[in-house]
Amino acid sequence: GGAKEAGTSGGKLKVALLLSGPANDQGWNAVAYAGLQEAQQKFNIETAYSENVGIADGEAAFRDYAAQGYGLVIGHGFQFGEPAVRISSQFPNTKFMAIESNTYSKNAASYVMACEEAGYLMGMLAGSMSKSGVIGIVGGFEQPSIVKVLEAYKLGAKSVNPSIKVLEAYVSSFTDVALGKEAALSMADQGADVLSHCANQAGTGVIKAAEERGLLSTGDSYDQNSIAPNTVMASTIYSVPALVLTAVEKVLGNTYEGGVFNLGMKDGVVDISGYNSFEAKIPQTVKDAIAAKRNEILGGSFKVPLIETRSK
Amino acid sequence: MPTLRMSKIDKQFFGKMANEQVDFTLEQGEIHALLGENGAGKTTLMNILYGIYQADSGCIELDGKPVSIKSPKDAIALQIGMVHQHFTLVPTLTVRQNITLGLKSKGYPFVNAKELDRSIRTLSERYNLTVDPAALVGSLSVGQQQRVEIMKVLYRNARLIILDEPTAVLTPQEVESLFIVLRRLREEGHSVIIITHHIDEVLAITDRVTVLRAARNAGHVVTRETSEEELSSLMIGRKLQKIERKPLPFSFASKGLQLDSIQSKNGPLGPLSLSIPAGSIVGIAGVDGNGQKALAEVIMGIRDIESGTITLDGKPLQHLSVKERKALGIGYISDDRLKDGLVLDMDVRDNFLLSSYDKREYTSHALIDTKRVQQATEQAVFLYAIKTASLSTPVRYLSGGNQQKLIVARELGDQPKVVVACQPTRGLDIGSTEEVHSILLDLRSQGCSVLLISSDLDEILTLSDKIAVIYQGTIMDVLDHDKVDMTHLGLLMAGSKTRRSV
Amino acid sequence: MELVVLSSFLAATVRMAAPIALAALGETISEKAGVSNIGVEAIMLSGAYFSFWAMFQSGNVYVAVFAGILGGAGTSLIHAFLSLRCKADQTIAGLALNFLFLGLTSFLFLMQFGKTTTLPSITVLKPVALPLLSNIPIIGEALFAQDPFVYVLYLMVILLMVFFYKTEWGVILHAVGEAPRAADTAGIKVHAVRYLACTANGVLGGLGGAYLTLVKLGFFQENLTGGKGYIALVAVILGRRNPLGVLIAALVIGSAEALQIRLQTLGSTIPSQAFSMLPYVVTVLVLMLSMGKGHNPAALGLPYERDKR
Amino acid sequence: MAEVLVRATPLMLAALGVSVGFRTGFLNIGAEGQLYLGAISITWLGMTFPTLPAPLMLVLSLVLGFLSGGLWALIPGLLKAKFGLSEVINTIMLNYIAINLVGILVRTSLKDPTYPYPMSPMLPASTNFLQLLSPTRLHAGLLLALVCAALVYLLMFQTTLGFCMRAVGLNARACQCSGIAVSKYVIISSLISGGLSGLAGVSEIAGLHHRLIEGISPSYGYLAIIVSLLGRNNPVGIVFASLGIAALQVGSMSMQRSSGVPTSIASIIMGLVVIMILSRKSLFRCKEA
Ligand SMILES: Nc1ncnc2c1ncn2[C@@H]1O[C@H](COP(=O)(O)OP(=O)(O)OP(=O)(O)O)[C@@H](O)[C@H]1O
Ligand SMILES: Nc1ncnc2c1ncn2[C@@H]1O[C@H](COP(=O)(O)OP(=O)(O)OP(=O)(O)O)[C@@H](O)[C@H]1O
Ligand SMILES: [Mg+2]
Ligand SMILES: [Mg+2]
Repeated sequence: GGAKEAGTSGGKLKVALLLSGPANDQGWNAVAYAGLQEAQQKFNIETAYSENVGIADGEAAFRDYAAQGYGLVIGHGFQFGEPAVRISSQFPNTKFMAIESNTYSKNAASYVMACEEAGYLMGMLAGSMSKSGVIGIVGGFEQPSIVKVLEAYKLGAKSVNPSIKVLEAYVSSFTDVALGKEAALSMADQGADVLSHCANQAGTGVIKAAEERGLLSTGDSYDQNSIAPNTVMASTIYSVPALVLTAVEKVLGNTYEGGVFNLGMKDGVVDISGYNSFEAKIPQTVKDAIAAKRNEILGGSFKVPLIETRSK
Repeated sequence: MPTLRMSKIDKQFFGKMANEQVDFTLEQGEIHALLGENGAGKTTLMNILYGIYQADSGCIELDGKPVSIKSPKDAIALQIGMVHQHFTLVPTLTVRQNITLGLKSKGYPFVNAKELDRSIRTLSERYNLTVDPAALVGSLSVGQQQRVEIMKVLYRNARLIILDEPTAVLTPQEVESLFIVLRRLREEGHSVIIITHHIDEVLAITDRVTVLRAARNAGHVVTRETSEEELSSLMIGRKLQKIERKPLPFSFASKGLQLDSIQSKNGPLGPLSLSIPAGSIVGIAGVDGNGQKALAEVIMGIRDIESGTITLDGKPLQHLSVKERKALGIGYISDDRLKDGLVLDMDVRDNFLLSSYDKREYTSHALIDTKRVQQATEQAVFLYAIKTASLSTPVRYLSGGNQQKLIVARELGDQPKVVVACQPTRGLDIGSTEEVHSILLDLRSQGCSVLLISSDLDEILTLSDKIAVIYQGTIMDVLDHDKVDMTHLGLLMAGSKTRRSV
Repeated sequence: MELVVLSSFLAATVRMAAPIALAALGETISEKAGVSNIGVEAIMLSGAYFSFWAMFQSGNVYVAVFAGILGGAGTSLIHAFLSLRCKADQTIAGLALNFLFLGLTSFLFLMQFGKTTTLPSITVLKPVALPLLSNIPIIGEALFAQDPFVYVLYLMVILLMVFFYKTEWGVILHAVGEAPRAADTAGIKVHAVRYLACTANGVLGGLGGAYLTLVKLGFFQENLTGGKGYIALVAVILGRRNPLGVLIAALVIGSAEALQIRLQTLGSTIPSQAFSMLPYVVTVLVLMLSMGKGHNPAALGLPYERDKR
Repeated sequence: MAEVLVRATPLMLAALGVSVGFRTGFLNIGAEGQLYLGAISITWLGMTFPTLPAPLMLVLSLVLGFLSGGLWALIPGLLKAKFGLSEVINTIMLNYIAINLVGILVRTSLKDPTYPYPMSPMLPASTNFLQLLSPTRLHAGLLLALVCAALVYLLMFQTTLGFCMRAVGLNARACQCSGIAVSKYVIISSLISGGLSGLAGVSEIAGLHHRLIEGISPSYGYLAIIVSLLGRNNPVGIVFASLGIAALQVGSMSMQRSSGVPTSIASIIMGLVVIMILSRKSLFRCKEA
């Protein structure tokens, strides 16, 4: 049990973040961590976070933070949805949030990012830039939040080049960089000349492989151009900061409520990065097509299909 | 000035004195016997000399100079060599590799096998110790391994040689040739300490004798001036009775154990037939390594057979498991107590239980009746005079002789119908040997069939009703106790069937 | 085209196998001496972290390799100290090290490089094609157009074969692992030999770890070995503690890994886990096919105490 | 505090299993995999027969969990007993295979069809263990573990079966000579060893997660080896060792939450404490000798 009294301490809102991996994983968790930092600066709140919180520990972590008087506890990943809901009834004064889940209660909400929207655009970019007609993408685990990106990527690529061949592999790891790299290399061996990923740490191996072979690549989660400036053309951007900011704002304004919220490009949560050094190397027509599609998505006239199980 | 003087040596283990104020001196060029009952502290004293143990107090002088021996390496540097009671060989290495282990020979670190083999052969010819340098030590019989141990010491130019019960595992012929080696060494100026439980050997080869009893000095005599009686009373504090094997006045109805054309599976035995009637002891005489152990293992079911039958009272045994055979009342004393007989890290009680764990008297509904086991063990320890700190002492810490007595107590204590005894008194002191012998004779008079395998020919001749000679896995002949002609026996053991006079 | 695929498959096999083989060779030496260290994972992590750190600071490959070796050896010596001096259970000591170094390397990395979203990275070693050898069709490219570490691996296998089977040192190592008492009574310093063997284990394991950062990835990340240390243990047993055998075992495991990735990219809707478990299934199958009792050193994992009987 | 007990539960069960194996000379590094097999079995049971009454469900889930963990361990057990294959390799390999198997199952036959995520549906309430100290997560799995500890103690030290298993672990050759069928006991031991780890998996699902999902075991199987050896392969020792290790883990995690130290500290402390115990224990032993 513990203090049921929660919310603010000394007037300051306390926000905690649970991460399933390390905070410096160059991907999924890193952006969430960055979001927390940003919220802290912007709102004058107190923050804390836990790394490497496994399924077995999720509930204990939620409980711990709630009992310590945290007003908002965020679980960054679908697996946190269940425990958040379970704990939420015991701590009615604390708000809970799970990202990419689909369960909710009175004071626990689920925020889902429409990552597929950015994935689709990356597919268009990769498909347009491929000379060989073969591109590849490496996924981390085969789970909906990843599958939806890969599927959209395939659709995006096909939309610009219907005959393109998209190689895909799930390495069953977000951390095995070597495996990610090897998967990318094997795609390169099969003729792929643009290599993409949606695999956190393991994905950095994909970028490194592309760099080593002198191929092109796209990044994921944040602008990954800095990893390999001459290789990464553009990256998907999942603006967890925006998500966190939204939630914190709602808690402060006492408007936080349970439910499943889908946030995408038009909410400023999902986007793609700029082209950095590739600005000049990518044909204007390609950039225009992508920008046009992005506008359609923003305007709601095009909806990227949400496919959460792997298709052939 | 003696070449070695150990004075006032104290050593205790777990609060129990193994050596207490022990003095020991050795003259240059003598063969010196160290005698004592099992557990008297002989091995401990020698291990201190060889640097395996450190004495709690006392000092060691070599040629008048005090020395500190912190490890076997120090001992080897001081030209001390030791052949241990339990071999210290690497079974997965060859004879050559064992003999030259850790030495820097020509071409070091690379091994020049040919050169080493040659020098080993030279040495083995000089002392008449035949070994095959390329053989794997693990595949050798115990006797052959002993030879390797001695070669190891000689190869290192030891001038002070300790032999801890070297004859326990040798055949009479081998003992004889070992003695030739020892005399040769003495002539060359080496000094030898030999531990043995055979008083006849002491009288035959040594110059002086030191006796230990219960961790202390018990006497010091010159061999020429002593007698068997004096030595045995110094050792065990009483006179030894000579065991007599009397013919039984009656015969038994039971047929006993029969082996018929046994052929062991890809092994050294067969075809072999042998009968051990109830109420008799059949001794197996033979040169070590002729399938004696295989014979024992085949009877026990530890080794598989290809063909043939084994029957007890007419009932076939060959398809039964080891456990079923033991349940029928077959007791087994293996010649390798450390590997085959005991679980060293279990205590005395558990080891006693090892072959009777499922007997009804010790169990109820799969649960062990701890009290009964405790009682039975206590009784056995008392009856067989096993020296142990407590029943919950791991048997690892018992002296070799006491370990053996524990096995005897376990295997023979429960009125067996058949006893397969492999080297049952190996390493036992004279007192205990006498006890085991009388136990075997008692069993015989109760109608037990006893198969006695021993490299100690005297033991076989004293105890056996019939003596079967084994050679290369087959029985050459079976001789009656009172019709044994030693020359003939020797010839049979060497594989010759030519009959001379009977 | 077909041949190119085969050749690149072989090359990937060698790349996958190299770190495992290096660490497994080290563990082989250690186990031959009777010390079983299941902390290979810790040794590799330490080698990976310290070589990366040194490379980042100095930019000099030799310094980096040296640092990796030191890191690995240091780790292994902790294990040696615990198991030889303290007579601790070698399995627990190894497992404890795995936990310790998983945390320690990640902690040091965090302290050193802070929490950044930019990845601190170094340039990786480039493959060097050996003249002539690399021109052999198919295997030339795969085996002899590799990075220097792979050549070190080949060299180590040859050296260890000579060391184990042609020198007195090999006999000593064998004796110490098989019958330490026999070795001791023959005047060999059992503990000294074991410490040396553990050091060698650390050196090779450290190299295996350094391979991951200096050759394969060019950066460090928490838990970057991801279980390779355990796989190295498997290669040791599968290879029967024979250097050539260990190399072959590592190659078999490596090829299964390279194969499963290639199978996945062919595209099918079978869950990817079905492919991911391929290397492990292959290992079990290979073990079953290569049946026959593998002989463990008799004193493996047992502390040696001279005055214990 | 309750959280310590929650965490100690699977550690205790798996470590008991590990200890039974170790005592018999069956070096079971595969508790992790066997735990997952137990978890799979109760999930399958709950999904296939959702209407069974709770008492029956309890009995069936324990039996099935024990059997599936046990059979998983029996594979390396048989391979060792019959063909002398290294159980160390095989159990490690089976860990990876089991983890992947869970991955496949939660995406295929055990997947919740109404839910895109790779997890099984919520299991019927009849599979749930009793909650002990609501609102804490403490559940009857702890009692199960304690009962198992007592049973293992009885088994190993009071029964002939346990006697034979211990003897086989210490000197197989002597056992063979004494008529103890070595391979039989290795096989039995692997079955019991895996079975107890399987129960750990059942307990995690029935007591905590109530559905199958990847990653329910944060290395419990490997930690169990440490627990078992620290507890000197003795059930009483294991109970205390598992509480100690669990306290260490829970403590360092909540330390992270309250004072913000990185999690890596948890595994550093974990490693250091074990190393310190190892070196202290030996100092103590040196004095004793
Ligand atoms: N390392 C040890 N640890 C504990 N006790 C020991 C150790 N070595 C010897 N002892 C004990 O010291 C005593 C003397 O043993 P030792 O081996 O010297 O006897 P021994 O005279 O050689 O007997 P045996 O004729 O049976 O070989 C025994 O009680 C034995 O149990
Ligand atoms: N399975 C086997 N296959 C081939 N040869 C064997 C086998 N078992 C034993 N031998 C060999 O047959 C001979 C007899 O072996 P065994 O060990 O039974 O003799 P032993 O006289 O009892 O030896 P010891 O009395 O010294 O123990 C030995 O030279 C041994 O190496
Ligand atoms: Mg002795
Ligand atoms: Mg014999």
